[in-house]
Amino acid sequence: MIRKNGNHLFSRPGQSIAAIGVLTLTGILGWTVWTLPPFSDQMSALISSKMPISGVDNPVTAVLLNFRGYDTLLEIGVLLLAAVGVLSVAPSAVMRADSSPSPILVLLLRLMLPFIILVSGYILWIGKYAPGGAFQAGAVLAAGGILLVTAAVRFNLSASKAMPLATGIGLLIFLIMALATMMVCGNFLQYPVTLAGTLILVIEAAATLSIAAALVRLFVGVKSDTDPPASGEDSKILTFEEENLIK
Amino acid sequence: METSLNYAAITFDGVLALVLLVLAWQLLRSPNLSKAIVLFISFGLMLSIAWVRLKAVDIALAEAAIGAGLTGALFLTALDRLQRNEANDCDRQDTPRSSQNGNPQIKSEDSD
Amino acid sequence: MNLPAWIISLPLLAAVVTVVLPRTGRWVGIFTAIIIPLVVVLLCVEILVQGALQMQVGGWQAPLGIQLYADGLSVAMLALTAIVIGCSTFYARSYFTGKATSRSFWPLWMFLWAALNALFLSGDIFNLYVTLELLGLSAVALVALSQTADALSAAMRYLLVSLTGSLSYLMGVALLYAANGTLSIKMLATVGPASPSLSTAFALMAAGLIMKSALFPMHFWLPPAHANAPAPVSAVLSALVVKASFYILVRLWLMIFEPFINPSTAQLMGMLGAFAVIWGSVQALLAERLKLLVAYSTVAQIGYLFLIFPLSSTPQTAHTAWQGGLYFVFSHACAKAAVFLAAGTVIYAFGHDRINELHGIVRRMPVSMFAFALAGVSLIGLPPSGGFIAKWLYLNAALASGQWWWSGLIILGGLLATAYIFRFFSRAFSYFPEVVEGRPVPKIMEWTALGLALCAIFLGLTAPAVTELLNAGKPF
Amino acid sequence: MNIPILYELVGVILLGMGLYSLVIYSHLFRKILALNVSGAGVFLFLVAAADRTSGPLPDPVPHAMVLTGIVVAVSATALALALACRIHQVSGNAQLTDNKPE
Repeated sequence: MIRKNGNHLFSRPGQSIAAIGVLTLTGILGWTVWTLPPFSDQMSALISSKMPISGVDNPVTAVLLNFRGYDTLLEIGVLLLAAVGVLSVAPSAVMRADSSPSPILVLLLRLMLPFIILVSGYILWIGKYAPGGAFQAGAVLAAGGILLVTAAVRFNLSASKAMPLATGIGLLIFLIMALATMMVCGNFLQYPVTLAGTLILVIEAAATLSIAAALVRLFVGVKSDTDPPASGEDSKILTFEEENLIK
Repeated sequence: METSLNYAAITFDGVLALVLLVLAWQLLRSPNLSKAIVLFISFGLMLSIAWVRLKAVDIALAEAAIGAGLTGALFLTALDRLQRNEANDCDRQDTPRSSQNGNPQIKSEDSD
Repeated sequence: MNLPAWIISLPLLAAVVTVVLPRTGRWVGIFTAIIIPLVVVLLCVEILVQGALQMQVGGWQAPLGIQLYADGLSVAMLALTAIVIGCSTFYARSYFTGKATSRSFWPLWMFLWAALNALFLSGDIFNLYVTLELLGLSAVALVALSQTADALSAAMRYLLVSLTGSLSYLMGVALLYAANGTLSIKMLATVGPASPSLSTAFALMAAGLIMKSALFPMHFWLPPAHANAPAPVSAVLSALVVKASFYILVRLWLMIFEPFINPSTAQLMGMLGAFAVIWGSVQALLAERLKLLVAYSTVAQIGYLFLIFPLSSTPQTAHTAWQGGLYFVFSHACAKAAVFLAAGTVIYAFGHDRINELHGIVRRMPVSMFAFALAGVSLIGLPPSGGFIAKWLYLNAALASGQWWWSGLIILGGLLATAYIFRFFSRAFSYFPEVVEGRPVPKIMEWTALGLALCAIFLGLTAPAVTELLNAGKPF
Repeated sequence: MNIPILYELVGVILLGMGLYSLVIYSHLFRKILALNVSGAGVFLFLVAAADRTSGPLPDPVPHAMVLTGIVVAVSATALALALACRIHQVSGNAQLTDNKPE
């Protein structure tokens, strides 16, 4: 008998077979890991030697945005794709808060938002020298955005005009930069050494905005409501100004 | 001095590793889904500490914000939506299907 | 000229534009479908003239940066992608007219195209992981576009398998990097000697890629996903997406792992392929719905692809076997895309695809049924089609390497294919006094299917040119 | 036993635990949780391996790979959850309809 929630798929013998299989796999993997040769530090040395011409001082940011920037470009594509996919699966792009928030909460949010934007900007900026960067900054900004759309009684994503632009702009700027640098320097995403730092910051700023917007979209898509909005409902749709506030 | 610091570090890592494994095991086999999700979030936070121990502060930040925070929020919202679906089903019609399945949360609590 | 970079960027740009300005989707899609094939043709010419091409993304040499790598094998796959997606785009434009889902369809479709192009051009194992995820997620979201309960379940199962496969592949990448300190395929090609990390990494990557290419017994997710997706999506999934993970497996096998692999591994893959041929064909014979029949036929045809590993195991037959396997990829892609598009036309017109109720539909849609017939010729492997050349090369390799049992399987598979295709034909081409009523079908939908079916036949007539392209840059 | 190897092995065990739960549970949320735990295991292995260099600082390439992986994971999780909710809404059941594994 399958239980609704603790539900196992298999009978006991089936589970034992699965357990034996996974244990074998884990054992082999563990043994392989145990016998791994010492990690070569050739790559670390190589990266250290190229850091002065990477345009940033944090090695992880240098790898993400410069040495292996192409991976990051595709990855921002994955995020944008997921944002589109989640909404295409969602029954509607309308999100409804569980209960109407108190005006004090809304006020508090309005006061907090500039602070969140500031923190996000700081994390973005510090990524050049220390841990931080577009993903972390985007996540913080997204947290602010999610609070905002949760506080609004109803949030209609498909009615919002700024949202698609905000979600797309990161990949768009990244692509334009990649193609422009290719025209100038000969290789896709090859920054001119003197401009590398600036270009990376521009790309990261656009990416931060898009990452935040995409994460908010993912949240709205998962939360979206099934019921069509009642017409006479006295609901406050998130206004355009508020939306601009998060940007 | 240095060796005692070293022992402290090794103990800390050993305990952290154990906590990670126990949390993962608990969250994967917890019969209560919302409890599992809360455990998953704490697992993510513990993992952030592990990232710091492995000198990966960038990942620790991203894990805390995205891996634990956002993924956890997504899971909680999705679970909420699931339960509202079930509640709507029960309200609208008292069909055999909805009364049979009921709310997963209550059901699982019963069967423990 | 940097053509590879353009081939990747153009569909990505199109995807962004269709996200930001959803109303332009139809036109952006058509524009991309015209321009990319032209760029791919230029790249083919460049490769034929100059041989293999390598690009350092960001100007960084391996192991620091990512390489794009284009040889005959990759441009042939790019060209195939351009043909199949190009035709399907024209089909999709009519198919999705007036549907609410078309808003999401275009960005997802463009991402799928970008992912395939990036995958075929990548020379870096971690970059391949990212393209695999891009490909998997866009394919899943496209399957879910049908919005029916069956399609949603199929998409979910596909997503879980796809993610598990990527995870397994990623663990392999992690092991390779931990042991060798590089992600570049070119640099990994010189690693050795055999070590536990190398074998485990191969096992993990191969397992992940086999799940994604739906080789028996990991095929269970494919028939529901391909049968329930919208028709143009089914066409591209069967024609290209499952081949993409097979392509990665072939690349890794050829360039990194071949010297270290135990010959019994190749035999095992061949055995699984053999089971797939028989199991898929039998299920296709039993299927009640046309699209399910076609999807099971894909399971069978994927089985043939994996015969490449045992057949290429002796040095003197290796070249023939590789060419045969890739000929299978090309001819099956064109033929299967044509069949899925034609099946989609049937659903479009009659609202269902239950085979037993499709009597005499040839009078309603002669062009589609002609396309179906031509593609069927290639799927069975009759001359002068591409499928025939593929089987001919395989038979040669099987006999020359002394593994005659595989030739028996190839002939058996052909007979089973004949049976399941004629099972549908006997209904569709039967004489039926009344004309079956149905919705009128846009002409372009019928003609794109025919175009693809003709490609499958022409592949049989242009074998020397195709082999020349394949050999450019000596991938084998 | 030094510290990176400890974490590498924890990563491998997490991967195994996740895969086991992925196979044996049928509730979709559990499968998605299991995939996330497996992914965390792979990430942990990668970063721990990067810390085994002889130099003072770990190799940043695996760090960048894991950051990429985390973002891919959250994208996939969101898509999976949206699908699971939709399936639940259409079929009244957050499980796949027939009892095949996965």
